[in-house]
Amino acid sequence: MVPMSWYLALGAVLFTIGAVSVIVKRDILSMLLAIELMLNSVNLTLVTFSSYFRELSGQILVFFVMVVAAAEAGVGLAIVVLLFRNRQTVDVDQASMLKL
Amino acid sequence: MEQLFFVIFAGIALIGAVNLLLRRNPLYAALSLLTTMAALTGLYIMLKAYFIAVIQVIIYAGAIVVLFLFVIMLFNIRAVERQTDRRGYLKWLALPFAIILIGQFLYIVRLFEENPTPVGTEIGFTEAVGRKLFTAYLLPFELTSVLILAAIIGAVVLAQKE
Amino acid sequence: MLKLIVFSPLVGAALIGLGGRRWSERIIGTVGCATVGLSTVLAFYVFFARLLPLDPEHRLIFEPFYNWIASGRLHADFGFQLDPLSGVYILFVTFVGFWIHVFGVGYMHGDSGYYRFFAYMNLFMFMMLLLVLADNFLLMFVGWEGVGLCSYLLIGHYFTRQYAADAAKKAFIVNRIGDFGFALGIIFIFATFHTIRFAEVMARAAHMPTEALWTMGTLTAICLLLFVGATGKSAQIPLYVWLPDAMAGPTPVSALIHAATMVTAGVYMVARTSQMYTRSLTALFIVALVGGLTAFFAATIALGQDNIKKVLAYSTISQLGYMFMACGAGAFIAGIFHVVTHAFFKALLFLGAGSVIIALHHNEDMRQMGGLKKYMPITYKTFIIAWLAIAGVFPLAGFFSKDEILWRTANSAVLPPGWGRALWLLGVITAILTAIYMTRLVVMTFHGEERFRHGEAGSAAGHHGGPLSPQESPRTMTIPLIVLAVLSVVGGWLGIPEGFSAGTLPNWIEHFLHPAIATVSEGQTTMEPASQGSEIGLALGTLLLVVAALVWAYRFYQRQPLWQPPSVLVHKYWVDEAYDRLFVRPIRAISTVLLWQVFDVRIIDGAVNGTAALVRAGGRALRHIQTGAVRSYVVMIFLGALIVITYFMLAGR
Amino acid sequence: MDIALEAALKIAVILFIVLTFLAYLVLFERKILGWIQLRVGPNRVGPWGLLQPLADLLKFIAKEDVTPDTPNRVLFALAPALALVPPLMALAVIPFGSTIELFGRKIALQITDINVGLLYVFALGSLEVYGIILAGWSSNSKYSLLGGLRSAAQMISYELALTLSVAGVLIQAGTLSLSEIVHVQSGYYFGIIPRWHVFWYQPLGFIIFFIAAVAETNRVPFDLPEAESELVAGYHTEYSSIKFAMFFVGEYAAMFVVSALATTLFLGGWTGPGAERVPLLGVLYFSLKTGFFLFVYIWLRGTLPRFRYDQLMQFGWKVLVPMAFANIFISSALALWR
Repeated sequence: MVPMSWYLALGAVLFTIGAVSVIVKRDILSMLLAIELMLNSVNLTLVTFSSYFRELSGQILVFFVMVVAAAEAGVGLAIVVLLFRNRQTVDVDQASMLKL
Repeated sequence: MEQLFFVIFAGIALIGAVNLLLRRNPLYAALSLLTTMAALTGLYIMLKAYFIAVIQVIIYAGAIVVLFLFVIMLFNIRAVERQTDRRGYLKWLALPFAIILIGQFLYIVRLFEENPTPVGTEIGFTEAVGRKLFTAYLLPFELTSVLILAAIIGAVVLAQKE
Repeated sequence: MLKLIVFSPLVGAALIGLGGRRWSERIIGTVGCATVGLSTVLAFYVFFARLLPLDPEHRLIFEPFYNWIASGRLHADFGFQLDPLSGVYILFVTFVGFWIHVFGVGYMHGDSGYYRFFAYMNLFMFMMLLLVLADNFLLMFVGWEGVGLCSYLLIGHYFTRQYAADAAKKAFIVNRIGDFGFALGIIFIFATFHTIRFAEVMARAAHMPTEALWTMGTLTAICLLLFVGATGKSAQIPLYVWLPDAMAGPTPVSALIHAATMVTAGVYMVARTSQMYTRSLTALFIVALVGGLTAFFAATIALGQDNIKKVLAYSTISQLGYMFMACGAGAFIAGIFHVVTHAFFKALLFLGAGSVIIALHHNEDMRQMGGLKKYMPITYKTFIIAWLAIAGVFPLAGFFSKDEILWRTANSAVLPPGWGRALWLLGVITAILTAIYMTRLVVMTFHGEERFRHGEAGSAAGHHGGPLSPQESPRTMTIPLIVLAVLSVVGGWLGIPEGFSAGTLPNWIEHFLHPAIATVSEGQTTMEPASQGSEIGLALGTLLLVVAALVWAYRFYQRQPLWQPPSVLVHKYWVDEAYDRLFVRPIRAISTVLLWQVFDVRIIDGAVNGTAALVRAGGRALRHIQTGAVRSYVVMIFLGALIVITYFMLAGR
Repeated sequence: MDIALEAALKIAVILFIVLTFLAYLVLFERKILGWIQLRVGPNRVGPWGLLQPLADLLKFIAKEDVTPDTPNRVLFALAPALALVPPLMALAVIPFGSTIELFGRKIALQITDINVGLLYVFALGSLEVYGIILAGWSSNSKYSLLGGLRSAAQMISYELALTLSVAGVLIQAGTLSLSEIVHVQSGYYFGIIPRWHVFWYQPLGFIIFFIAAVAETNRVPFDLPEAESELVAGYHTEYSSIKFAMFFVGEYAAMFVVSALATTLFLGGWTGPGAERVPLLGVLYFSLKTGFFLFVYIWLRGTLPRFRYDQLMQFGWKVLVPMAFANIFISSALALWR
């Protein structure tokens, strides 16, 4: 029998790694991937709670998270394509024209 | 037995995640993420969330990561050069942040140590998920379909050539 | 099965509406007629094969479709209900509707809005069937509003002409007033009975006590509110003003919507809720009074009109008045009977008028007609039948239904003493007036001097230039005329009063509708039931008067076809002008000064602009945080998340 | 442990039979293509060329395994395995026949009957693309890369139509378990017409499914990823020897799985007259139906020219996907109506 806290701890560690990656990475693709990792770790936590507390809502939320992730990936990649086409780079620091 | 499986899957997931963090080339980052996702699928099956497990493969592995790979390969995107980083100081902020975050999480996780409830049996079956999704969560479900539609249109408008 | 009856025209409407723009007239006409025809066939099948074999006292078929609204105690199904009342309605609605569609194929030939016309006509059939087959008030209200919408769209068919667009708006707005009453009535019903299903409401209403004259109980309030709706849709005083203007639409529309079907929806509704009306003597009296007055007033106005369709429009209002008078007298069945016969001969009159109008290239002015009988023999002959039918000549349809109404009114047990006789007298005078104005119409149109060749300035015929030679209409138009003419003859035989045949022939429609309609029960009656002999006597008397009026009017108008009645009739008692002064102008003034210049400009715009100014100032202050670098945003989000988590950790302890 | 042993045995038997079958499918294809082109086809190795598959196998093993100058050797080696494994794994849920009795125990002719069987197959199908896309990338050749990318785009596009076309069947059957979907289709209407989904309410779904399946397996007329004339064979240009064989077998295994799936979903699986009673008769029916689809595959290859790339995408997104949606609407309406 696997204790529930193991799953939760794994989710926490994965989330932290994802979060650190978002800060550290400079290319927008890797940042998006890291965000996906964070979402995945949240999914793991949700499924864990759902299973251990016998409450289906957690899995429904996972479903919604996946939908949002798919939408995010679609729009995000479209932006990447646009960025790359215009500036031949995926470095987010190069895309800072929207400031004051 | 079950704990062994957990350790194996968790190990793979962690290796994938760390690899994602360390790799500079986005292609390898994507493949690392794929590894983590595969391991998570195994964990979902252990948690008896079969529907989620299958959906995980179809949506994440089958669609999202493929899309990433596609973009990376199509534009032949390489790693960003090292020397142009004007905001290197941000990197050093990440470490204390991570330590604080992990500390907070582990503190919270400890709250759940005392009550290890058994895993539910038939909870993750497709029919149960579908029933709940189309009754209690019908409105959010319909709203996600609107969201997806908006995302599709947005993506097409953004990426199309003039 | 009921589903198919209702939805078949909708499918037609959808097909024509979506694809009709590119189709030929032949395809559009075929689709439009075929879908309505399918409804007709199915309606007859359901009526004769499903409804009639049932036990007479339990002729009731429910067909739920799906659960439409479930909100608290309010349950409204999208469900259909077929009982004798709705059965009679679907029969003549689909049948007359089908033949008018066929007529429309010829009438609308060459019109640029051909597909629009058929799409809306089919949509109208759908809504009308929904109205009569609905099993609850709310769904009926959907149909009620739906037919109103279609009426609006079709009156405005020639929307490029200002008067048609105005007429459409007028019909819509006047109907809104009535619908407001109807909607309030439904809310009252729900508040009183906690349900809006007909069957349950009527069952519960049947247990309520009768409310005496001039007492204002719940049922009286509901009935009066519903009747407000009926006055709007069925063009009764004071809301009748829209119907004459509605003649701006194509003539098949006038025939179908503004004569045969939609305008009788009010009568249907009153009959449908007869269980409530019979328990409110006040409401019954008001219904009868309004009906009788409307019948008389409209008949007088009809005397002074020169537009052929306007005459028919006022005639329709007048006949509708008859129906309401019958309902108010507690003779709902007689009212429904008149609805059916009226649908036949009034549709026939309108279609005949349409045939004439087409032959004269859309000239509707009777002063420029005359002598058409030798050019249009079929139209003329069928028109003569309709003329005699509406005048109430034995043995045509109008005779039986009209005399049933008059006799029942005279012997009404629910009207205050003496009022039954008074209304009867009004009805007889109206019958005489009807005979006179219809004779005037026939003579001015078909007899006498041929005035259409003058092509006077201002007439619609003017743009054709050369002299006119009217021709008989094509077969798609004459066949519906013939069919309806036959029905105008035999339609009345459904309800031959038992007094006529001394009980050998049953009054079929009376027996058939009886279970579905509440009758005035014992204990409410204040008068002895009249003898059957008196019915024959009254009928004969009326018939004599009517025939005399016909003969006199025929002679009179042969000599002076262009005789002008007093100008008060020509100007319709100046009712439109009075409404304009009393309601339209004050409302416009208040809207302009108070609502627009003060409320909208000062308060609403001020609030909006003030908010915008506030936000702009805030944005100016905050925009320095924005660096444009995504990664610094990430760090900020991260920081915020840490703070939030810490807060919850501390708060959760 | 008993169950595990039974499962292991079943896996071994089914893998053996299917792989042998696939080897002969290649021969079969060459023969039929030969006949279509008025040739004899392979006839040198063994009687009627029956030993040709064996010879091919030996050739594949004996050839030199060339690895090009690749950015990543691991991925290069991994790609063929990724192409082969998913279709073989998908065999696990396909019901090959009715339950038979052997050594006194009931054995279902299906490795495992999981209740998300159909989703499982689609999940594996969505992984199929990795083998090809990674092969294209790690070959370090523009032809391979283009082939891989074309393939990725094509498979994602047609996977949508494929999945949507099956939704109608799901609405009607009300289950995702493949064995139950087969059971739903047993029996007859009017005593003569089988209750297969292809006849009852899903003919459109069936047509969409089959077209999308052909595209999904990269076969003619949708074989753009491996177009010889433009791409020098596409994503497997740089592969040789046993790695190439794995791609090769993977493609045929995918064909087999898709045909088996079409049989199960639309043609009633192993059902047929007497299949419930006579042991292994169901397997025969299943093989015949699946064989029919495989024959159609080959027939198409011998008959049709290749699509142009823009035509392919147009057809997928503007014809198949809308039709699949229409099919879902129709199926839902029918389900509501009944």
